Parts: sequence; C-alpha cells; structure tokens
Amino acid sequence: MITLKYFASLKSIAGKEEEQLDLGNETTVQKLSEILAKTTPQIGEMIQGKKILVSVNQDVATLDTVIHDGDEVAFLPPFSGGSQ
Amino acid sequence: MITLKYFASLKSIAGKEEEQLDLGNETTVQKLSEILAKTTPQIGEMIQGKKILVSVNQDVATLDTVIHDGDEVAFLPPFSGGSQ
Amino acid sequence: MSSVMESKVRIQREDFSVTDEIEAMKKVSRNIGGIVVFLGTGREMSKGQNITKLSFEHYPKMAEKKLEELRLKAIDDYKIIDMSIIHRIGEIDIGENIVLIVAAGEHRKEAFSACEWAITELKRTTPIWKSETTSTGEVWVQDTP
Amino acid sequence: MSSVMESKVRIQREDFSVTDEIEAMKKVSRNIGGIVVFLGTGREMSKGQNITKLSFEHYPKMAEKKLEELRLKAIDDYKIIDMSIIHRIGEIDIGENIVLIVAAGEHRKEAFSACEWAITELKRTTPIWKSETTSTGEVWVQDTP
Repeated sequence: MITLKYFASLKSIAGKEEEQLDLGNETTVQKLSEILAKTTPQIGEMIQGKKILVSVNQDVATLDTVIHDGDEVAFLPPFSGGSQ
Repeated sequence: MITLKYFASLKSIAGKEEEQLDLGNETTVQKLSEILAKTTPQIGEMIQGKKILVSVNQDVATLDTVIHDGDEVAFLPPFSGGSQ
Repeated sequence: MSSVMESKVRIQREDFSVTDEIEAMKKVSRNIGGIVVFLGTGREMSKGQNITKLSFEHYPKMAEKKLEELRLKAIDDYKIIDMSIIHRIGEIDIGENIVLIVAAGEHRKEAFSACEWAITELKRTTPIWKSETTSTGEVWVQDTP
Repeated sequence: MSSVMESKVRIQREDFSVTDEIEAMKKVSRNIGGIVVFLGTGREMSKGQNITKLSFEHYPKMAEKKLEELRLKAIDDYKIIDMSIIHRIGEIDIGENIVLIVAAGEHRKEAFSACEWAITELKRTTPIWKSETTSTGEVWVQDTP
C-alpha cells in the first residue's frame, strides 16, 4: 500500500485529502500518473505536464523516481508561502 | 558672539566641549580656522586638511561658508554611529 | 523560555513575538553586530481585490525539513552566525504576522543578503500554500512572484 | 502608547522594543506586505580586542535632522510606505540594542533595499560617535567601514 496526499487546490480537484493504493512492491511516478489519469484525469495531466510537483517520502521526485510499498507520495501545487 | 562646539575626540584635543568667540558680524570658516590654528593648531590643521567636518547652524559647511554673529559652529570628527 | 523557543525553524498556528525571537538569537553569540529581520504581514489588497481573510496550509514534516535545509544553507553560504525561521499556518487576519526570518551576522552586509535570499527561497521551495478570501470567494494562490 | 512612540526618528538613552516599533509601523497602513528591520547590537570583539563597554554621543538637533532627512529620502527613493529610525546614546553593554531601522513596504524588495541603504547612510551622514572601552582604555572610533 502507498499513501497519496493532496494539498491546497488539489484537494477539491481530487475530491479527497488522502487515499491508499495498492500498486505492488515497486512502481514509478510515471506509472502512478498513468493510473491516476484514468481515475482523476486532471491530476494525471498536471503531473505529466509538470504543473505540480510530486514528492516521495517528503523528497521532490521526478517521473522516474521509484515508489516502494509503504511510501508516502504527495501532490504539491505551486507553493505560495510568505506574505504578498 | 559665535558658539563653537567640539565633539568626541575633539573635546580632549581642544580641552573643552564648547566656547564662545567674538569674531565681528561676519567671518568665514576659512578665517575661523586660521584663528584657531593659533590657539589650537591641531584643530586648525584638521579643518584645513578636511580631516573633520564643520557645520554652521547644524548644516555641513565649506571653507567659504559665511559665519554670522549668533551662529553655532561645530567641529565634527568622522562619524561612527550604528553597530560594528 | 519554553522548549518551543529552542527550535530555530518552526511552523505554528499561534502568533510569535519578534522581540522574543531576537533575544533568543542574541543568546547564540556575543559577537553579533547586525541582525536583519524580515516580517511578512497580511496585506489588504491583492490584484486590486480587497482581502478579508488569509489562510495557510503546509505539508507537515516536509515543510519543516525544507526550512531547516534553507537555514543551514543560509548560514553556510552567507557566513552568518545563525538564522531562525517561523511561518504561521491557519487563518490570519489583515495586518497579522505571517512569516519571520531573523538573520544574525558579525556584520550587516551578510545578514541582509542571507535574509533576503531566505525569504525568496522559502517561497520557492517550501510546501506552504495560501488561500485568499475576497468578496468573490476563497481561492488558492498559485502565482506568487 | 506614549507620545514618544509617535515620532518616527528618535535618539534616546533608554532601550526600545522591536515588537512595539513594528506594531506602531503596522498602524500606518493596512497594505504593508513586508517589513524589514535592521537591529545593530554591541559586539564583544573589535579588531581582535575584547570590548567591555560602548558609549555613544551625538550632536543634538543636527543628528535628529539628518535622520529625518534620511527617512524622507528612503520613503521617496525606494517607494516604501514608511520608515522609523531609533539610535541609542550613552553607555551600552555587549549584546544590547544600539540602532533600529524599520522599513515597511507593500513588497519586500523595496523594504530590503531601503533598510540597507538607510543604515549605510546613517553611518555616513549622522553626527553620532562611538567610543569603545577595552583593557587598554577608551578610544573614539574613527574608521567605521
């Protein structure tokens, strides 16, 4: 099982804050985005179009990053911390 | 009468913080420095060598600045406000 | 002083005291000559619209980790004595404190450079998001300059 | 708030509160997005010598006038919302506050530039002098960088 987390604007797009998926022992961000493209097309497109960042276990990932069972994957829209 | 004011290191060089001089109705910073060169040579030299600033009524002056009766003239060594 | 004060990077709901954070920083060294502080506060206007409420959300653990990386890089790259960073989350009113960066150096030049770099880098690399509420509703801000 | 707080440039013997000065600045506008603060403090070391005491003297009236000129030029040249400047005089211990500059802008960039310019300009143009006491005695500092 891997845990997926959605933040900020992605929560309403995905319709959830968090979900658990069973993707076997090893997959990649690319493969995950293809799976998501079927259930939540907008999220899949944003990942592949690099509109949002993906992190694996709190580290920024690329499409090639390998995801292991037990990992936490998060979808991060452009940051807007700070003032102004 | 004009009032002369000495600050910081100049107080110990002049041996005073303030003095009053009668220089007639009009003089210049240049003429004042020549007078001081006789009584306090180090101060006179520092003015002419531009090692210190001279202000007249709280405005920075040049050697040509005219000093009137009642004016306040101050001798200002290099500033060192702020930290560090 | 509470144990919370001892951490040099924090993400928290409650407000902070700039004076307390500066005094905590002064305890690090007796050789601090210049402290530069950036304090970000909630503005009333954004793109011509009146804002009534701001709200911040973060990715716990990752945001704190990014701030700590940022702090260590600032100390190393700019040769400052130390830096502390606090970012608030949750609802924030106009005029309230949002983010604080304190950079302490032996001299002021490196403290200014480190502090300005840190706030720019925070906005670029730290998973924190702002929503603004105006008369037309609440929107997540995506395009900070 | 005392009437002393209302003046935006001050030279005073007593210490100041950074938080109070920032809160006073926030009252100026609801459109402040970034506040940059420079706080200068007393360092223990100077040119390899241990300092035990610092003392500052100023030329009354002229120093205040220079600070006000500086403040108005910073607001005008850098398009910031406002600036306040406080410099302490008299005896100051290591680690104590010496000088505070608060620059408030709609955005941070101009506030950083104005604040850094102001402290450099203060040192260059304001008739304030520092003496340092070390084991070898008290000397007036003449060569600030």
